[in-house]
Amino acid sequence: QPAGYPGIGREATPKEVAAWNIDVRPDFLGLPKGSGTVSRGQDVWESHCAACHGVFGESNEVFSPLIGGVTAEDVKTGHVARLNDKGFPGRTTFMKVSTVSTIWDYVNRAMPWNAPKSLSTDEVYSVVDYLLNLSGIVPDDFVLSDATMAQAQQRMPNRNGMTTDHGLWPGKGMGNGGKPDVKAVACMKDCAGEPKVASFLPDHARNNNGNLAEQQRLVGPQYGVDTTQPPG
Amino acid sequence: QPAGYPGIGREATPKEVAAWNIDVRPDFLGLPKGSGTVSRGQDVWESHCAACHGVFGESNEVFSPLIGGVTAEDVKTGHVARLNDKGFPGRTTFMKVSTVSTIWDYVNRAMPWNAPKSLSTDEVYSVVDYLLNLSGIVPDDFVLSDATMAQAQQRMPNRNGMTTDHGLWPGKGMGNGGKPDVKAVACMKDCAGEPKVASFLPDHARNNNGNLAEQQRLVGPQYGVDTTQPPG
Amino acid sequence: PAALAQANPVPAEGGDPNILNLPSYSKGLGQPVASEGGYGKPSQYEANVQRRPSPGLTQTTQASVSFAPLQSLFGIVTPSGLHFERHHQGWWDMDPAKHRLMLNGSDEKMLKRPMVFTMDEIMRLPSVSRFHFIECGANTGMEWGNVAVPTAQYTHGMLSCSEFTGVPLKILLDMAGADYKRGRYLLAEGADGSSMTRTIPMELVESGEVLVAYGQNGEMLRPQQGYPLRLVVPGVQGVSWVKYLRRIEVGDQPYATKDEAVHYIDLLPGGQHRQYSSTQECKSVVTTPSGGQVLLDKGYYQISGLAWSGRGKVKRVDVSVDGGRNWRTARLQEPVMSKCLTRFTLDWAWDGKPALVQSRAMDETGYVQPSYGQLRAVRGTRSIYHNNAIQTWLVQESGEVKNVQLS
Amino acid sequence: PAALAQANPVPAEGGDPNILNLPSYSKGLGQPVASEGGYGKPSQYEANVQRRPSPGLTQTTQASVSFAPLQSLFGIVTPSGLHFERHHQGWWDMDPAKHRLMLNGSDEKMLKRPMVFTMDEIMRLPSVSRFHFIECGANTGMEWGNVAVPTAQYTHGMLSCSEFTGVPLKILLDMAGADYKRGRYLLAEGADGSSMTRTIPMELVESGEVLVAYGQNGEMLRPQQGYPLRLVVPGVQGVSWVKYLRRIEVGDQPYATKDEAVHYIDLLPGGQHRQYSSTQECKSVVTTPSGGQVLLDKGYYQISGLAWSGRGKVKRVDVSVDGGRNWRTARLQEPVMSKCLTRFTLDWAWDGKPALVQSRAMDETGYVQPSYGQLRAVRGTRSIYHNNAIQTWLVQESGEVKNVQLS
Ligand code: HEC
Ligand code: HEC
Ligand SMILES: [Ca+2]
Ligand SMILES: [Ca+2]
Ligand SMILES: [Ca+2]
Ligand SMILES: [Ca+2]
Ligand SMILES: [Ca+2]
Ligand SMILES: [Ca+2]
Ligand SMILES: [Co+2]
Ligand SMILES: [Co+2]
Repeated sequence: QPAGYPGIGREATPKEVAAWNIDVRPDFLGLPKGSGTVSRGQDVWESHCAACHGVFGESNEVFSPLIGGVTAEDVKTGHVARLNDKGFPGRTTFMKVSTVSTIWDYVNRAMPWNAPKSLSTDEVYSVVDYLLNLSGIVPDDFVLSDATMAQAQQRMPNRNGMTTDHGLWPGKGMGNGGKPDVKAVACMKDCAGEPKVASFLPDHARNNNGNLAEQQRLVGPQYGVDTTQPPG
Repeated sequence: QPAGYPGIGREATPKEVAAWNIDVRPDFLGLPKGSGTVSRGQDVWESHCAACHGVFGESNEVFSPLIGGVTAEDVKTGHVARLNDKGFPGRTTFMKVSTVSTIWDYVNRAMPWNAPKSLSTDEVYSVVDYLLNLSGIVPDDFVLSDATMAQAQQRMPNRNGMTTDHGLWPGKGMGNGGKPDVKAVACMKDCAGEPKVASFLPDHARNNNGNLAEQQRLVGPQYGVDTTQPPG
Repeated sequence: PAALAQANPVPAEGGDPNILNLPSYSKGLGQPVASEGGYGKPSQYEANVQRRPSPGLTQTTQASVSFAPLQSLFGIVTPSGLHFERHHQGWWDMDPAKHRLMLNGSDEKMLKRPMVFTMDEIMRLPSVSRFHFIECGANTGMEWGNVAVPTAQYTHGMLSCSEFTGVPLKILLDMAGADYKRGRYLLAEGADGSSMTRTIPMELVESGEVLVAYGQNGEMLRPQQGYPLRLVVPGVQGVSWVKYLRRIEVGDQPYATKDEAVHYIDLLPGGQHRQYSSTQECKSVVTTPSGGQVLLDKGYYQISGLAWSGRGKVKRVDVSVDGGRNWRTARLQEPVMSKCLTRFTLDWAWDGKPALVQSRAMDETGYVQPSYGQLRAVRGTRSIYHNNAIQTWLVQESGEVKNVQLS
Repeated sequence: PAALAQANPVPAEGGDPNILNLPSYSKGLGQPVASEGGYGKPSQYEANVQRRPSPGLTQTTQASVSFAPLQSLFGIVTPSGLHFERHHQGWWDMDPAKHRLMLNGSDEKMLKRPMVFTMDEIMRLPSVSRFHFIECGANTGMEWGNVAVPTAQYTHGMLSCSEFTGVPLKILLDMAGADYKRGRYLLAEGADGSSMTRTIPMELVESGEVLVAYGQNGEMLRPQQGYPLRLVVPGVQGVSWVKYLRRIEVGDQPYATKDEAVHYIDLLPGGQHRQYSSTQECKSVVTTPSGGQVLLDKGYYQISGLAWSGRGKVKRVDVSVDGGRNWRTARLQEPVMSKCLTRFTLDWAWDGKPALVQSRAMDETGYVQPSYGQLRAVRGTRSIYHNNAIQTWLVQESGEVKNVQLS
């Protein structure tokens, strides 16, 4: 028994830890033994995933598209070029994610959305294999397993796309120690140039969030504007 | 317009002040002109009050009795002797109240309980006259009016029963300036004698406030005791 | 449902079934956002945590009390849905657009101008937000003579604490041009059937503490607490915090209203009553453990409770587990605010023997919360109000905790 | 219902009918105590004050957001019923008697012993109660590029503030014998379908700030906020405050979970993403007046708003009504607490001309909240997270207030 609080809490059994300790890290610690193929992955996908995400992971019906926006060149460089393309619509999962463990871990814990943790380990390997294949990361015959996942990692399109060189990690292990990136000064008088309004909601959008008159208290220093009516 | 907050608030009109300024003070400031008799008061009482308070103000069905416990001697001394009698059951309104204005003001603003402010001024005078008469403060033929109320005040049984010589008035006009009546000391070691339990709930009363098991959170450092079961 | 067994045994099957067999919520899709109509409710498993009347205490339900479940609350903020209630003629849900506040004088010279405000106008004025306790003067009143009720809810539950938002009354009186020299008393009056009235000392108004409040814990006051407007009189008993506030009169004399001339007066030995007793003196109560609870194990417990004073900040709380022979000083949880609840905690290892648990608070004026013996020596046993004596809970060998009073 | 007219005219009939004709509630008997089943609700007239999703923002209602109505809140405490919601797989109301918390290590040497706790056991351990804000990392995220939504509810409403009660996680890790030298990262995991996971720095745990919390605003957490247990990580974005907390793993590496490798990463100009960005930097917003409101009169208003910092206490807030050319320092409402909302106020006489209202907060580290220009100069316009730029509200001559961004 731990000192201080006798009788409170107990040692977890190995079975219990195994039941809940499901996370998989970028270094693959936690990854269970198993394997899957692209074609089995396609079966899993079509029966358990496609309804929400689209046959090719392209759908935005229930969430942003998983697939799209990455190129063979990205697989080489480890940088998704289109992240720099302001014209490209949306940013898919595979444009952003740098670690294949992330996808495996997440599908294993949380997908299918309405029946999480219902897939077998090999089904998870398979469907992740399918997604990697759809993204052009692995070939059609690639067998994804605990032994081969490191190879897939070497080809993740955005694997070099992350930085922790910033001030927003409140610890020492990563980041720059908390140094902010923006240094504003609290000027008090005659500060900026003449202010110009550069962005505002167009009049035709004023009712987009519903009638704002119904979203303010009925009494108070001011009321909500009736956005079912034109301004003025 | 007052300075500071132009446009906020406005002067009340005389009519408005008259509508709400209904309070009556111990010095009778605020008492409207009017009068009432004991016999009219009895009519008012029986039609509007007796159902709740009893024909003689003795009922404890909806509230403590209004009437009872005062004597002719009290009317002389201005001290209700029975306030000192631990054996006397309950303390009626007229045993406690020292100011007749209090009764007039309260009946006028708040009674009948289910239809406050429905009595006319003369009805209020009358029913208060009736209560004073029931309490032996005024004779059967006493006409209570703005002119005679001071006479009734001179005979209120507990008119000398109040003190403001205490430390619980947080202002200067009354009281002793806030000096506490009890001065405990924060002893830390070997303080009192052996503690003895002098009062506790008898076992047969343990379920009087309902089953306490249902009055405690279902989880936590402790649960509620099932008071439908005997102790132990 | 009754209490569950407290158990976390080393499992027989090599594991707790609650861990080994994943629950449905780990394997399914949950409920949507804003699914309770845009205003959320507590868990279904918290249904035992309610405000409750004490059976037999009052003859009607509209001139009555419901008590806050102090034994189940954490920290210092009282959830508004569990705030204690004390009504004299029932509660109302009043249309704030039609509500008015009037300021007038007891005579024509007391104010330069009587005034009327709408809620819109009041809410436009400078406001402050402050955390304060509110305690009914009759809290713990059932216990003056002897033990009457079993749990902290009933002994001390006419007590709550909120963040109040409103306009310092001083601002309104300044606008109306009050005569602060003559006008040393205010009458506060409600708009409900009882049109509750109480006399307030001008000193508290001048200190800036008295608020004409509309906000409580971030939202508007609840109807049971006086929506849309109530007077906040920090440190003073709840009856003076007039609900449904419609009128403030500035006067030169106290008003001897029903609830300061027939009730909320303190009967002393000898038969005199103290009138206009208003301040809630320094007080505290242990809520964990407390009456009606059962400790199921020996071992570590955190004793936890609340302390407060109507005269300012709590300075210190001492806790005894031997009925007041020996005391240890408890930790006070920051922030410690004036006329506000302060949460205190202390480590305790229960050895399984009977224990008499008490707390004793001290405020920044140096005032020390008295024992029943000390309080009764001055005030006797027949008062109803302002009982701030030290509470004792007896932890029995069975683990059951009882409300007791010591000789 | 739509807005009412703001009017308190000198009445024609010699008096306001709302005063001269006594309302029914001044002449009747009200409702009983405990009449809402022992747990009270807001007034019917407050129905407009709701948490709301923003139409079109998410494709499902279970992976979605409802925003707190900041424009209608007072003080700093968010009523729990209006606390913003952010779910990734919906919310659940879990049986606390069956809930367990597990501590384990990423390898066998990381903890002397993996442990399991029941809720009973957690609630028996030493607890603290602290006021903290929680802000979603995506708060104000819709506004990175340009103005997208009309009111403070939608621009800043993934922000709430509560008094949390729980056990410092350090106490549990000490009991389990954590290797603080190797174990510099924790994984926190939920019990819901998403089994939300986030990496937490051990430094925050060692400081005593990270809590395993069960209490919120005096009662248990609400189901939407993780009943019965959630991690409280003061100063850090909401996604790390894992709800339905079932497991803490101590490890020697960060975990790159879905919500720290695909979302809650900050896209920079050039296409790199910042990963593990967690701290919510100093920020503020004026809530009165704010977008979607109409000022009906010239004259006095109290500008009021909220300021906060994930790095400690708010030190100062300045307010401008001319779009940032000139600033005045606002009043800060006490108590000012670390990693907690702070309410600020400032007097303002509106002259009826267009005004550009802004607030700019500074925290105790000296960090100053940036303008959009300053923030975008470093981070561009295509991020989703950690937008703490100065908000501008345009008060138009008509009185209508609009959300605008300045060049
Ligand atoms: C019922 C609808 C549904 C089904 C079926 C479904 N998903 Fe999803 N999926 C979602 C939603 C909604 C999200 C976003 C969850 C969130 O907000 O955290 C998501 C997220 C994901 C993500 C993370 C994407 C990102 O960018 O965050 C992956 C990967 C994923 N799903 C894969 C799968 C796989 C593989 C399956 C089948 C085994 C599957 N999904 C089945 C609805 C579904
Ligand atoms: C429907 C029931 C009912 C009726 C009718 C009624 N009363 Fe009352 N009365 C009460 C209740 C209940 C109280 C206690 C109110 C409170 O708790 O503040 C009360 C209080 C009083 C009090 C104050 C007693 C005290 O000690 O506080 C007086 C005086 C009084 N009533 C007089 C009257 C008169 C006069 C009438 C008729 C004109 C009347 N009542 C009609 C129920 C009623
Ligand atoms: Ca145990
Ligand atoms: Ca769609
Ligand atoms: Ca006006
Ligand atoms: Ca009865
Ligand atoms: Ca008057
Ligand atoms: Ca692990
Ligand atoms: Co009271
Ligand atoms: Co979030």
